[in-house]
Amino acid sequence: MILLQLISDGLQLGAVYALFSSGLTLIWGMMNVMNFAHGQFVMLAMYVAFFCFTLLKVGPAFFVPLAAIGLFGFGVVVYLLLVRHVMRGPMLAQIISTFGLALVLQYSALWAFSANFVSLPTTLVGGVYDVGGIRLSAARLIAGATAIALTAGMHLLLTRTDLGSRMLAVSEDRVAAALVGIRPDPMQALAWGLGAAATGVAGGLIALFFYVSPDVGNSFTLLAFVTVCLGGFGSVPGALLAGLIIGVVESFSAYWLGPATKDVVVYGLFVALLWVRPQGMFGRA
Amino acid sequence: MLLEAQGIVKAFGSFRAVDQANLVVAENELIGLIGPNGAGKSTFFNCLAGDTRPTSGTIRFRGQEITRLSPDRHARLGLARTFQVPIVFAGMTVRENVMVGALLRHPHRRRAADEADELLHFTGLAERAEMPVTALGTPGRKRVEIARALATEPRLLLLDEALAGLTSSEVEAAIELVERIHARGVTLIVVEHIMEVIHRLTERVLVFHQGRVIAEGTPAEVTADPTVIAAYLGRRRGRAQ
Amino acid sequence: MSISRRGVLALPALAVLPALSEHVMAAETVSIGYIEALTGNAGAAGQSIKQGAELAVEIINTPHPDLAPLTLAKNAGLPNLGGATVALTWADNQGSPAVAASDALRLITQDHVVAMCGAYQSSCTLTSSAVAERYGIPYVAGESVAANLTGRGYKWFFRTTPYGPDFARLYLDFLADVAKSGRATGKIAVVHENTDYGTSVADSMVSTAAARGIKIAQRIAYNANGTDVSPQVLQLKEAQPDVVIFISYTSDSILYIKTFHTLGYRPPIVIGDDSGFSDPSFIKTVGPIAQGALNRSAFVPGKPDSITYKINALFKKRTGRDLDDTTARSMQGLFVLCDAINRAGSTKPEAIREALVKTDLPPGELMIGYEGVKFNAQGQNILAYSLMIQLQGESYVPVWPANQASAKLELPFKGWT
Amino acid sequence: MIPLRRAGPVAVLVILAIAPFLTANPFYQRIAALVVLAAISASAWNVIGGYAGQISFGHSIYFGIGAYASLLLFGRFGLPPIAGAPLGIIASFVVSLIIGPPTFRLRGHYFSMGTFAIAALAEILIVNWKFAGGAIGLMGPAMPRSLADLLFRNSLPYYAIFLAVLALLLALTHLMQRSRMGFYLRAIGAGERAAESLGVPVQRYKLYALLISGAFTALAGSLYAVMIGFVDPESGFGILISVNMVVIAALGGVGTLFGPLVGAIILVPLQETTNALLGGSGTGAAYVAYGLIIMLIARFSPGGLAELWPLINRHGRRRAA
Repeated sequence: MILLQLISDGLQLGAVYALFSSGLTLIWGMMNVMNFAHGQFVMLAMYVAFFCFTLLKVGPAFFVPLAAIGLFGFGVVVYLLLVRHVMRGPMLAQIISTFGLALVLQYSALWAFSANFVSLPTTLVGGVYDVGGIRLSAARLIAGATAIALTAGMHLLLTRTDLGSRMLAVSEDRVAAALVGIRPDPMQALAWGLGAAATGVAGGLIALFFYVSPDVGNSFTLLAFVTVCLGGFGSVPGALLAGLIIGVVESFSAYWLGPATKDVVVYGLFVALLWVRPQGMFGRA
Repeated sequence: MLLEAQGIVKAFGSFRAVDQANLVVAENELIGLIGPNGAGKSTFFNCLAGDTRPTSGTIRFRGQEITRLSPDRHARLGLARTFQVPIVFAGMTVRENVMVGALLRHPHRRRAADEADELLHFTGLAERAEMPVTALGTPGRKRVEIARALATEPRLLLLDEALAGLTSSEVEAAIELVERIHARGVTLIVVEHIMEVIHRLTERVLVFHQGRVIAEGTPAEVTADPTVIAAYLGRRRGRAQ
Repeated sequence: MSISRRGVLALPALAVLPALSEHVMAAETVSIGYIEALTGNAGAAGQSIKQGAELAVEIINTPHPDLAPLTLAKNAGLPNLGGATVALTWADNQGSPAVAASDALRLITQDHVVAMCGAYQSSCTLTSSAVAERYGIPYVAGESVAANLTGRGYKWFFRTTPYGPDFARLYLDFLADVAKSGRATGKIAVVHENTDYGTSVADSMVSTAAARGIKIAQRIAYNANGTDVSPQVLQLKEAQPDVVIFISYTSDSILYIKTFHTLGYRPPIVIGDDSGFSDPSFIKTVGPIAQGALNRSAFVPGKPDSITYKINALFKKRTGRDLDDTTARSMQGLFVLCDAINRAGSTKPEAIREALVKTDLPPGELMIGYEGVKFNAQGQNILAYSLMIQLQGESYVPVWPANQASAKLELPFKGWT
Repeated sequence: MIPLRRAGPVAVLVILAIAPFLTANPFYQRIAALVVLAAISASAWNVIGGYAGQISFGHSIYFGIGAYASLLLFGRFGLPPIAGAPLGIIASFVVSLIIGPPTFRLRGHYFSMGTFAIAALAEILIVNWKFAGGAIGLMGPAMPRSLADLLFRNSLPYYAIFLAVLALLLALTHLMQRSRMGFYLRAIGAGERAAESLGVPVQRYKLYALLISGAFTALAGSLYAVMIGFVDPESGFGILISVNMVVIAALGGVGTLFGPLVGAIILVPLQETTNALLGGSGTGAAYVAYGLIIMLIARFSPGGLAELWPLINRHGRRRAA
């Protein structure tokens, strides 16, 4: 029984990681930009959800799409004003510019929203189901289902559509793509927008069961980086699987070895996997 | 014999990119490797350079087994290479790029710089020695790679499509350069697409198809070989020329 | 008794750093430095402390005869210094011990503060008080509870708040009393975050219990600010302890309660060690599903005509929420320091230190439920004390000990309905 | 005769040597000491991260080892904290030999993430290692027992010590930059495969770079512990320690001799000033200002500030030639 509950908790948590990481996969994997501000993007989306609920009294059906649209616009703006200019520089320029962006976003949020923790009422979505003794939270189930849908959607977009292949072409080789008539800038702006929109969906859903505060992103960010890396940069299904694995591993190791050492197992596993497969589970060699 | 490769197999899963390829190279030869894209010639080439370890087979260089040695050991033994897509050291000048090669035999900076200058002169880059290497176009970068490789003082130089993507006047200059390298006493193996180049440069050609060496001989012999024409030249001529 | 020498400070050797000023100094001002965690993980608590301290300064600087017995409330300013007013200079420790040390140095040498308060995280208090010690500036810690702060042999360091062993005694006394009513309390689980705060309080808990022959049945350490606490809750659910004591910051406290709710688990007795459970955000976010949670507090608003009630009302007017324990303890620290400065009649650090050593405040002059303030040789307040409060409805009410209780203890933990 | 191209760096060093003595203000003096300390660790990082192009996010492991070595020797054996510096350096060698070979197989972001994960593991181990103070951390001497404790009210002695270490490190880096090793590291950073093909024993040179880089980072950690007198897992092994080194080096200009120093001269006073001016308001404005400035620098000068300073940049180039 405990075993099933642990697996179910782990999978639910893993789905949240996958959800959290989905936008990062797109941006990091496709454009080779390490977005240190990813957690802050999620935080913004969570505040969008919170304020939509408290000010406009609307539910997730409204605020999740709104967060996605809002973040899409924000992602495009960030690309045009910042990322476009640093992408051509060395990898380090991307790191420090997005690190700077992360600080600006997090502490602007602190200034605007104060350091207080807020949260949506636990009753907003569904509550808790008891399935044969296994407790499932409706909010987390929705988050998990969305993570899978989002992953599938992004994967299809990238592999089955013309737009996706154009985006991939630009990510492989800007110059070559330009030669065959694909303008790289709009494609990359779009990739940033879509990555940020996925982040918006994630933030809106995570807000259903997690507290919201200016530094909430930091709790997830490091694990999101590990998730994306473990899955293999640019592999959307890889990130989903990696997220689920990390969730279950955390759940089990926290239960048996103690919560303080669960990260040892996760990071240890990650290092071991890199040792065996230096390009991640699904990464291109 | 300078180089002997016997029964080279490189398999990725069940796919055999190179299947039982053999090659014997004598001192001072100039050998061509040709074949359609994906024929396995690049993989074979990488096996010779130590970049890829063959699944089975042995490679001997100057009598020493080098099959599993790392690329830098290859260089030290006198086996140098260039890359299909040039990899130059961004952030360095042209001269510094060549010095990296020269430092292998001349650990002192000043000596290495002199060696580099000699090779820059030889490859016609002398005037651009102080330029950042990234300011050079593809032909220039290919020359930097050749100069760099020569700076390691190789007995055998492997050129991977050193002429691809050049205009016809650039090709002319490049062929002339390869001939001068050969005249210095360096043995060469070149991977090339352009038959004209192979005809003019090489004495002996190996033709790859689907991982196997399907023909070997002088350029005239192989281009007359019906299997080669069927597998490669017919198709290619129709399209590319 | 020249207090501010800010005017002569402008030594613009590195012109990038202009002189720093938060307050324009009046003729007679006593400048006190306050280092807090204004940003970072503990930012919410630090901000609340800042609001509380500013209220305390207002109470000191302007006449508040209605708060009469409280030290320094009645008159404007510090009477023994001719009515000089108190001004606070704030510094943000950013949650970093190195930054806290820089802050202390800056407050002492740039802002010429005569004494200091701070600094929330014990690690920050440790490094900033070391700087104060070297410069000979009195330092009053009103809220940091790690055991290693006192006992360093410092001359200039004083701590008004109760610390680890005090809390451990409180919980064990309380549980022993509850046990008399027939409720099982023998199986105690301690769940703590694994940085200095959680570890040191949990260590005190284990050793104090051991001294009484009680063995802590389960001790679970976890990483603060985690993403998920379900495994810990499942461990508890399996072990079925009689009592669960949480030593947790806000974010994790919120997650624990949410996870109790999700997993449908109600431990019979839930005690939160202040901190996270006392954060106003805690009640706001999970109050409705944390009914019956116990907490420790040294501050209770009490009856409408009491000092504490009035202070709480003033605080609520400023901030829109009730005064929490951490903020109140910090305010009390500031009151004790100002009282010492007043008794010293001087802003000379040595005089303030001597006055602090001689501090002996009765409970009536405090704004908090200590049995008084009196420092031992290590600078620890030996009369510090707390009581048990319980979340009933939308606020905590005192429930133990009986003579201070305003509501009846409700057990077991109800959580949600 | 001093050639013109040497005048710039010489002037920088002269100014650095006398700068803090021009002010009697202890806070400015402390900032000056912190600048040099940050310059040491960023310059040390620069050897592997800048020259060899291996963007490590795990250097906090070395910093922490140095800091813990110092305070452990004090805490357990009562030795002056500075006595831990050699121990920290030896331990850094051991760590480099253990983590170097496996992580060097990783390329690009994978290397960054791999080193980060190892440092995260180290932090967790320290948190759970009671002997080393666990989560509570370790304290230095509360009061100086002798001069050897290097416990000063004034920051100038620290400044002098730090500057000597920095000068040593920069001199070594300068020598390295002119030698075969410097060429090889830059070649590795620019194109590992090509470097290998030219006979560069890539793994071995990366390891050399890591040994030097780790040792000086550990030394920086020891010096930090001596000055601050306290270390806990977060302030020794925390991810931010690594990030700070990377940001300072990148902002000044990686792979240049003086880049990290320039970065430290700009960034550390910036951090301290923004916190001093804006931190007290508690609104986070300090971080917003700090974040905006580093964002703008990255936006308008992606190669770091050193590229805006042709004197230094040209110096670096010519030197290498």
